[in-house]
Amino acid sequence: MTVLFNIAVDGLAYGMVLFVIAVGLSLTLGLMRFVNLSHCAFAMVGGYCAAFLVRQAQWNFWLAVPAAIIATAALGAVLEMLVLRHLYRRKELDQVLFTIGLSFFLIAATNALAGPQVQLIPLPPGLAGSVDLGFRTLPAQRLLVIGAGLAVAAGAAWIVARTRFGVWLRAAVDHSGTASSLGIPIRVVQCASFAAGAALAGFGGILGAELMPLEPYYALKYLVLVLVVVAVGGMGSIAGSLAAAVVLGVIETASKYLASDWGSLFFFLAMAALLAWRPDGLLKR
Amino acid sequence: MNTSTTLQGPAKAPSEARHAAAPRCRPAWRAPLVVLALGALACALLPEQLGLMTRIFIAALFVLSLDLVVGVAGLATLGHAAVFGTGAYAAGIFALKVMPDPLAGLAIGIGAGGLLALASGAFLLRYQGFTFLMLTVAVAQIVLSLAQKARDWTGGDDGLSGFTVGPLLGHFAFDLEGRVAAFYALAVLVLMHYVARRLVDSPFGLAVRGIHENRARMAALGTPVYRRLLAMYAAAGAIAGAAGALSAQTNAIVGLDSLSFALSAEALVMLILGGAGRLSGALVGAVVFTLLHHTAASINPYHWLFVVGFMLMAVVLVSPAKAWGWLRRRVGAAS
Amino acid sequence: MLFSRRALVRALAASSFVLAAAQAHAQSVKIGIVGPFSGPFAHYGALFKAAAEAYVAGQGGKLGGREVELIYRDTGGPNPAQAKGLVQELIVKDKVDYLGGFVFTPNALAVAPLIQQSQTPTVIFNAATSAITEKSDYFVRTGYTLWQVTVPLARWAAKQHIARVVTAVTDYGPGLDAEAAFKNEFARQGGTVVESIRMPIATTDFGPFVQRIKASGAQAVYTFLPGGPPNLGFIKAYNENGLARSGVRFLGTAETDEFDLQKFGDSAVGLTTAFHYSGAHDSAANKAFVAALKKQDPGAVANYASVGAWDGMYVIQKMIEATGGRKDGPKAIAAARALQWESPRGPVRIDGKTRHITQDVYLRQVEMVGGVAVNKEVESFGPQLDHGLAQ
Amino acid sequence: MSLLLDIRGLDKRFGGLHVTRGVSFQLRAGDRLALIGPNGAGKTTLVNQVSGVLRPDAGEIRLRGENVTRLGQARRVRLGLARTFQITTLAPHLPVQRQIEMALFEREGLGGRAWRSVDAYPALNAEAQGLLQRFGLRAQAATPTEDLAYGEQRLVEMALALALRPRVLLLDEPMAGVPKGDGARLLAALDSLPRDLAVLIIEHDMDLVFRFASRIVVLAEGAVLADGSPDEIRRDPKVRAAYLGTPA
Repeated sequence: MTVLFNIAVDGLAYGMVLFVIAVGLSLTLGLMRFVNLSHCAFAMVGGYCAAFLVRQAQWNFWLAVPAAIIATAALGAVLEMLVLRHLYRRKELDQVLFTIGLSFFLIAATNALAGPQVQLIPLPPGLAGSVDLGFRTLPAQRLLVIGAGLAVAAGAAWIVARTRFGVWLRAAVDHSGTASSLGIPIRVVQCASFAAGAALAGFGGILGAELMPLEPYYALKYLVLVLVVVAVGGMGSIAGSLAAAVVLGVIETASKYLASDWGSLFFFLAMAALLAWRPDGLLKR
Repeated sequence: MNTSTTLQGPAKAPSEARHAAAPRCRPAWRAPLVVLALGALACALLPEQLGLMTRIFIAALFVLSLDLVVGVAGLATLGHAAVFGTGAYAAGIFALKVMPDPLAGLAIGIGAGGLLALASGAFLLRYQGFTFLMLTVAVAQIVLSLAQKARDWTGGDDGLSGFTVGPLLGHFAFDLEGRVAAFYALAVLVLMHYVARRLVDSPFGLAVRGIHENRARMAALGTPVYRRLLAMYAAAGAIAGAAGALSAQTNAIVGLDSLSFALSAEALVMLILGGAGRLSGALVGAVVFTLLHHTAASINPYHWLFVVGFMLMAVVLVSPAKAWGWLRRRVGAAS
Repeated sequence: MLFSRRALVRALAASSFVLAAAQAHAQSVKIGIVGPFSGPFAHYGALFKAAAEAYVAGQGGKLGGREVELIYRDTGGPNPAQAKGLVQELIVKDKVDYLGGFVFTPNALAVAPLIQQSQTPTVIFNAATSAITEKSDYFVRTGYTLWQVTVPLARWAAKQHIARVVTAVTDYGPGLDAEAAFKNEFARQGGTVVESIRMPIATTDFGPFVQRIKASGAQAVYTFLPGGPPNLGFIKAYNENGLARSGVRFLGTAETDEFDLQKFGDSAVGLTTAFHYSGAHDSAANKAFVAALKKQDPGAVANYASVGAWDGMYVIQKMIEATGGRKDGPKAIAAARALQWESPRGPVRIDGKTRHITQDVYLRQVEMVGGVAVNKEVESFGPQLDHGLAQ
Repeated sequence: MSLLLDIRGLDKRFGGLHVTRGVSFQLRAGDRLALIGPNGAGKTTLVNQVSGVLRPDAGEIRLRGENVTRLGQARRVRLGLARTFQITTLAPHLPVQRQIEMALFEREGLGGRAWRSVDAYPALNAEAQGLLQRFGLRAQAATPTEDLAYGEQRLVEMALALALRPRVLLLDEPMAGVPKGDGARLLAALDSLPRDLAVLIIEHDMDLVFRFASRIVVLAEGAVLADGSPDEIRRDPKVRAAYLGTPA
């Protein structure tokens, strides 16, 4: 019986990490129709900033994380203004080529600056230990990830659905021409939403650093994993990404418990089945 | 049809109308012959780089097959390594367990690539766009997991090696310098380029291009859209299988990297670099990217990613057409 | 006068200079170092480079009295086709005399036919699958094999009255080698392996596997993981889930390698491993090696990869001396077969028959010495040949 | 004249919206049937069901005696049904002549031929050029379709339909958005359609309808309001109320 509990707990924790990293890409891909394959590179930048602040600059963890997120958002905004805005109307394949080039560039830069070693983000005492759940222990950091993941999901959904910025964003994506004619500041919306996507990626990189250690090649190593969650969840659908991340997380964890010598075969079989069943997204008819 | 009145357009002299240019396909053997000439010239000029030349010819053949799927049929895929690797493993296992003859191995590779493309395409082609793209990734990863699991057939992580490839046509043994390997790869590339050119210029190729540009229109003309796409996907799979077989035979080893996501992504990057849809763009992209990667890596093995990353971004921002134009103006102005 | 006399003189001078340089150039020995210098395994390449250049600098810039030219080629990762292409170019175009490096088995296997045909002695700094040296007479190995370090560990575990062990290895070539070596020897010593867990190579969340280890009721876990992220992830999960407290001892080989060791902090204290090299090995040769490496590249770490390269350069030096700097593969290999010397890791010799390095293997436990974690060598199992080949 | 198209009780809903309500009518060789009705009456949806783009929820479509309700577009085209689209649906980058040849290859069942070049079928090449000549587009044979004027693109739509040598032709607002200049050639094309061809045309231009059509079906809210000769329709009070807006 405890195996089922274990699968559920570990699966949920792993799924939340996948969600936190993937939701930013789901927004840029779905709501902005921009194929940003350098999304994981922004997650890496966020993670590296936090690691640098906490370790070298001796900042407090709870201070360093927001600072790192803002730094990543700033990098996202700058790149968006300088280069990326010329790509919105370009063909999807051109966006793929450019963002893969950008990922290569950021990998090389990180490798040159911080060297090839793995960067660890030392956790504050509160998070470093494990919490006893009765039948087993779970690292405290995982609980933070689950909590943060749910908060991000609720926050992002609320912003997109309820706030004026959300309305502007959805309008700008559907038809930027009409949106600008209604006085919606298109450029501001596009830049802000890309920066938000980068910020979410950075936040995911920091929270996920426990499971996905930060090293220069991070940007391409977990790209497939993130794309899978976004595709199964349905582009632009936050709830979809959450559901997909948890389902895939549980399946991957179950295969670890029950049939680990089959590698990630079951993960991709499940992905193919889910995508074939609901091509537009898990929660869309 | 009993009416033959010609609907005269606005005041056009009849003779001029008759001579207006009709679209004509260039002869299918022309481009492959150019490739043969350039390839042979390159091998002659760089006798010490034949290993690199072979890798370029194989990469070009693989990107050519990808162009049939992405450029001609309009199906963006990130899982084309599946058919390349399957062709490579089939040829390798065939050489190990059955017969070392290269041409037989090549045929096995072509068959394996084509069959896998047919089987996976039957499932994949029910979907379109981003869903299709991600499903191709899933198929490639599933094939990779199976190859890793079937350790006693594929050698798993250590790779499939220990098979020897017999002399080509009975008496051209594969030598150290790689001369036979280079010309063998070039010959297969030229042959497959000719086949691909014929495919694209045929009524079937025209129908697939039509589907790429407008599925609704082709359906309205009665084209069996699904069947045409599947046939092109299988043909591309066969050509990719040939490239895989060449890689297995010229390297005498097949690694799991031949099924990896990185290989599919790199091939797509080469294709977009060279320009999709013209077949020649695929070859140019493969040559340019491989040379760029090779020279950058040999100059600075650690940070060559800077150069490649920067180049990819530059190519998208300043499209090659504009770049050539700017270059020509500069050269024009100077001379 | 077509040429002014001054131009003629200048041309003659220039051409003679070029000739001289070519001449000197011709005598220098070319050594190709093939390995991952970019991508996820770039740290191996960086260590090879630092150790090789530190060794040459230590010899005053010359090996066997000859100028040395090191040519680096990046394979990025396990990529046999690219490795073969690069080595073919090194042999045919760059005309290298010796080759070194190799982290991944498929890359080494890919170049075996090339070095056999061109009689180019190739020193394997790190790739750890036993069968490699059988593939060509020109392979010499200065790294290690998993059988070599695992068999003595299994014997030691049995002697510690550990009866039930679970193995948890990453599901790829070397991992399966390690699992087979441990199961084979531990069974021979009367112990039982209760479960053999295989962890997919792409695993990032090791929590489930540690739960399975805990549930297996074993007294110890024998594990093998590639360096970098997987290594870190497993040991972190091992600590976070309190396996040490619940009496499951940790048995490993390269997992507490110096490259990752400092990242574990004090949670690594007490981890038991069996390996052929420790940064804290107490010998003059090791101190000289660590100092030379630090001088060459402060970022470099003295670990099994860098010591493999350092000793590899020693073997190449001896081969150059034996052949007077001329390219003579068979003679160089014959010389290499007879080598015996005091390496930074301890006394070693090249096994005449298998061209594999026979070396002492030590039992080590992680201790904090002056705030820095080290692998303290507790016991030596004496010289071990490659038990893998003995199978 | 033989019955070519027989539609009985066609019904279609999009969620709650009932877009086709029990539509029935027949089409015989030589008929010139105009399908008129206000915007949103379900005209295009009806044509999409007849041509196989959409599948009706109920009812039957018989084409030359065969029940094609469940069959795909390919089978219907082979039975002699062809259509044009309200919104121009062409392959933008292909030269115009290639566009026509695609239809000819499909008609002759050569769509699967993968070896001989498209230029190696002289009969079909010539037929394509003849068709272009007939529509005054011979000079643009090598021009990519997207570079043609809008009116000329509408001509290509019609040429494509005729290239299939259909027995039943569905024209979905062929004149929509066509400037006067190009209109002449379209009208000439309509007049020169083969006598025995059964034509259904969706059109808003009443002058054209009453000049061209031998019969008119009026559609309102998805149902057939009236079906008769142009004169009967002009005098029909129901049509006047629902469509022409003048009280009965």
